[in-house]
Amino acid sequence: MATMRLPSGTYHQTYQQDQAWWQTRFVWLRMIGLLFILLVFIPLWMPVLFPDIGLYVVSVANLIGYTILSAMGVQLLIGYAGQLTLGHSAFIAVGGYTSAICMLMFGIPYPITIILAALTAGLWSMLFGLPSVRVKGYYLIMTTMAAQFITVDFIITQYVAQIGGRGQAFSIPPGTITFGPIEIDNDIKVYYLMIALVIACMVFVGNLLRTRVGRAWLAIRDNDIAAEVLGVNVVRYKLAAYFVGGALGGIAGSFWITSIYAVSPEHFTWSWSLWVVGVILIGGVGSLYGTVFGAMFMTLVPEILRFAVAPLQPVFPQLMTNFQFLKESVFGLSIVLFLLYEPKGLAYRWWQIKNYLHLWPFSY
Amino acid sequence: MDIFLQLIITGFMVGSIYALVALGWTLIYKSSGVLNLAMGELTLIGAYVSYTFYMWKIPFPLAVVFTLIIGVILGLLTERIFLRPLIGEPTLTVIMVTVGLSFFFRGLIFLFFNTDTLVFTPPVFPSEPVRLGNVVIGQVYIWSFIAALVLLAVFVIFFQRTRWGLAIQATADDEMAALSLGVSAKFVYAAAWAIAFMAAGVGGTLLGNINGINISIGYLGLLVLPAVVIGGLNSVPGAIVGGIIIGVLQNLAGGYLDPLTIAGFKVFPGGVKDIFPYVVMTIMLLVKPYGLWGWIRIERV
Amino acid sequence: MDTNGSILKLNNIEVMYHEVILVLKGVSLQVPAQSIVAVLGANGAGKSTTLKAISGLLKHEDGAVTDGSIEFMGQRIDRKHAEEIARAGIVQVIEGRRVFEHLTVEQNLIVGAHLRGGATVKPGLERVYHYFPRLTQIRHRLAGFCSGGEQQMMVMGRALMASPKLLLLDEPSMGLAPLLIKEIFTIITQLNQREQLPILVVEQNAKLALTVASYAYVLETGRVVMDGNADQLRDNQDIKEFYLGLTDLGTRKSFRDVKHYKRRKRWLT
Amino acid sequence: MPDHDDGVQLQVQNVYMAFGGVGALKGIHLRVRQGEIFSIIGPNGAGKTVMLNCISGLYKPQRGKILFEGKDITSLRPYQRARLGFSRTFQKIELFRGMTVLDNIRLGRHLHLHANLWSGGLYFGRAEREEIANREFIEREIIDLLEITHIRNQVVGMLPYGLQKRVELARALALQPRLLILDEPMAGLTLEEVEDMARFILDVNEDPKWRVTCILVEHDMGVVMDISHQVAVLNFGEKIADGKPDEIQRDERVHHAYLGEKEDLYVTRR
Repeated sequence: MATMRLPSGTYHQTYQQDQAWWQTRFVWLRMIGLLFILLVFIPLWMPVLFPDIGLYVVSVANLIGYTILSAMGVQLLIGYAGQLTLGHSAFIAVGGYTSAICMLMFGIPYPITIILAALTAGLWSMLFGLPSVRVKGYYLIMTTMAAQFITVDFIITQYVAQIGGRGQAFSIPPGTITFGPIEIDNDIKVYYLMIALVIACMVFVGNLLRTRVGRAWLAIRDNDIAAEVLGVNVVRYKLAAYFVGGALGGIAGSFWITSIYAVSPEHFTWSWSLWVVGVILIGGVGSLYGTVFGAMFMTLVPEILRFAVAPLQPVFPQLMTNFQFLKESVFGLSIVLFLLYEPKGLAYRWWQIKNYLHLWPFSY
Repeated sequence: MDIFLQLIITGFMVGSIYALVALGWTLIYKSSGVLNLAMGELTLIGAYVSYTFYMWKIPFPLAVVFTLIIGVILGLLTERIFLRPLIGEPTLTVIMVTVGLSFFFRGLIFLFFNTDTLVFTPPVFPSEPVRLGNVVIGQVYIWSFIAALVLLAVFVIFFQRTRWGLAIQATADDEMAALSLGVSAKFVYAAAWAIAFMAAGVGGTLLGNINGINISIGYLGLLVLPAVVIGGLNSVPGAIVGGIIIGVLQNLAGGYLDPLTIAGFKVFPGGVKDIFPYVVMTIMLLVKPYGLWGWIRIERV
Repeated sequence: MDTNGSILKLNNIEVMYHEVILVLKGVSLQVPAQSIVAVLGANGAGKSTTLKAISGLLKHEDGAVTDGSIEFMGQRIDRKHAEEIARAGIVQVIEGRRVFEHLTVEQNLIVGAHLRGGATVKPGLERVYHYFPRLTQIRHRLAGFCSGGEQQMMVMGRALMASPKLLLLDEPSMGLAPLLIKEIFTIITQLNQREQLPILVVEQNAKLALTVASYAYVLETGRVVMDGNADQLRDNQDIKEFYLGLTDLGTRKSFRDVKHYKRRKRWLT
Repeated sequence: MPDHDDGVQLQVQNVYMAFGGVGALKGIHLRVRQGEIFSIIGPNGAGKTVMLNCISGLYKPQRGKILFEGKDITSLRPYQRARLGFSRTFQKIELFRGMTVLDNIRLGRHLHLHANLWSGGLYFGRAEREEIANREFIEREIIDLLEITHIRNQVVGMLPYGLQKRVELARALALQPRLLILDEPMAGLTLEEVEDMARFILDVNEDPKWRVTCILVEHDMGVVMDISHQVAVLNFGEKIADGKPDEIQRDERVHHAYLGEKEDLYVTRR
């Protein structure tokens, strides 16, 4: 994406200023405002001001956060390193199970299990990244799909999920997940955890992208031959991308177990893998903001659909029973239409609007 | 030994149906480069459509013909409405559109038919099995096998002999050169989708006769992917051989590995049958990155 | 040049790629009936683009004719699709010997007759094998396994199968051995003389092109900078210098001397 | 050629390469001396680009050896050769089209930076200092030298062809190479751009700060004959001549192999 034009009157005297993230005071103010909304308004004031829907909003925000975390690794792999993947749920699952097993069986504190989950998922992802050394494009899609089916539908379902001995469910008793002295037992605490993780991951990935590691990924994505000639060890950086992508998935999985009572393979289906790819496509491939926009779109549309259908229920009683199918088909259609009419994603549109407002009212 | 033979033969026959669906898939990929993840749903549609016709007391052969016709119409519509505007978009976008389509189709199907298993009643094929020595084969399998073979033959002749068959292959080889000779790429894409819908429709109908119609037929689309990859994405004979290989291997895995207990230790508690094609495919790709007969792209700079 | 009796006329056309990059900045040229016309110029001067604008293949590469018009036998064709233009009788042999690798030689030729229907296949094949006897021996070989010269013959034969009224040839000599180039150009002359087939040929090899063509245009960065009868051009001083390299090196300024000042001289603009 | 080894930087020994049975290179020997401009010429399809790809490691020759400063590098991957100081441009521009000019050049600096997953992710501190020092180097040494100051923040894909060629050279130079491989740098340029390009090549070749050895494949005989120290002529995968530019211009076999007549040597010129 092209660089944003600076407002006139702003000059840079050092390269440090020129390479900084928030380049004007206005941007600073805006970011602080955003942080206020995220940290104070939504979790603390919303439930008080709007008791009816406040907590619901927080729980939807948590779902959005989970989607962002899930999609971030996919964004890194597809959007930045150019490695198509349709099996990311596998690594989210590895993260979730690692966290759960470490806490329940070894009594390791939750914050540490997040790190362990990231490492395990990262390494597991690297294992399935190995074929990328030899195969490209569509064949790579197939091996990532294999990662999904082999990991979730076979290893986890048949072996890992049996450890607890109670069928496939791996229940997490209340009070298991603690962050130091704080027990994470309600949506608002989950929300704060979510915000912390999302910001940490975004800053980490954003930073990586402006150093040589990130540029090497972009180079591999755009033109791997030229990248190799410039001295980029393509194999190593591809595997590094798989590691970081998988680790982000692991963090997502580790986070998600705070919101559910039992971990089971059904939480990490192939549909979720496809879903997160949809998130980055709709948000915008190769844009961190795009991941956020996409996650909001993909979470809010089904929620809105649910509200839209509710008033019709007395008239068509069978509608609610079939709602799942209706939702699925409307949702599928909306993805298709979105990609047909907005193929560059929401982030691109956002960038256009921003540039427009930036120059308004003198658009020259 | 008898069990082994039994498994091989059944696998071969089911595999021929996979081959049929894989062929439709390959065709779309070959001519327009679209990786179609909605193939399972196309198969489902075919199965439900022919079931509906059959339930309207239309004779089975005629019901199949009608299914083919509906397949052509749906194929043309799908290509025209959803895929054609995407020519020139990044491959991932196109793949995701097919994913969206698969959600859309699946949702619609279950909205109309619900998720219960439907069975062709009265059964189309006699349930009395045929005995070959000690091997027992249901007549459904034999007829399905024959039907699949006939259709495969028709497709192969179409590609080798007819004007449009050649044109489709030419477009797959070099779209620009084909265009320069007046071959309409749009028509080729539309034809590919129509044929894919037809192949999937017949495949779905046959599978529906074997096990009844439910969502499991939709998973066929996922089974077909390893089949075409093993054959090499853009090879017609590859799709056929790949389909049969997957059918046989899957049956063997189901028969011998699912579950497998060695010395009281459960090596495979179950579920091998479903993922086996993917394991084979991954190993295969590591050895031969372009499948058995896939085209190897030479990178030129 | 005589404007009547031309079957193809390009009037001051402009071509843009991706709606931003202007590649042709006003190109006019004409092809008289039954003649061979050559377009000369450097890499990237816009020769291939001109051919693609005529045959309609431009649209396929996200390019468009944004100004001017192209007329073929009195009809505007610049808005038409490649398929319609091919049906009208303009067939382009695109650069780089793009054969259908996974089809046999004969199947390649049959695809060429796609628009003309089954009845023309047999006489068409006979005609092609008459001009390119070498193809007869390899008719059942896969096109991908043929040599460069055979592939060039194949793509030209394939175009003939479409019974063209105007043949567009893009760099037929590229990458071929000198002997083969001679053979190909002899056949080009034969096709023109025996079948009265008009041919528009794009070539980097100016000398070769000027021996077979009767008229030629010189393209430089998207403009026609010179045109004339082939023998006139062969004697032209600038053509000699820039395309035939006939001046002796002593009088030409060396690129070493350019080094520390910028020469602003432009020729012919 | 007298056979002495002094100053030989790159040696190609009996390299053989075939694609699907068709020989593209049939036993080529080349010797490139430190600090010279070495041109490879020949008709299309003679194997020039294949030769360059073998030298830069994109293809591995089926027979023969390639030595760089006495060390056998035949089986090194391209990125390993980049560490030795190889850098190249491509016949069809292979830039990262969606990135800015600055980012393209930054990529050329990959080997001179050291951030890893961890320090890069944290950024502040080491990685930031490194990035800023790097930016200074690029601005001072590369952007200034190649006169592309005005376009440094533009997206490469939108630039005119001639400037893209220049950015590709900039990216190759950012590597601070010791051996620069240029595949048709003049193709498609206007005369003025050709002059600029020739000037830049001479600059990096002669300036004591750079002293880069250049291997050049080019069709523009004027440029080749004017700026090269050595010229090798390939024809159908075989080397038919090798020598100083004026020797090549007198060589009967070169004239013969190209088309048969003396003046035809310049047919390929622009």
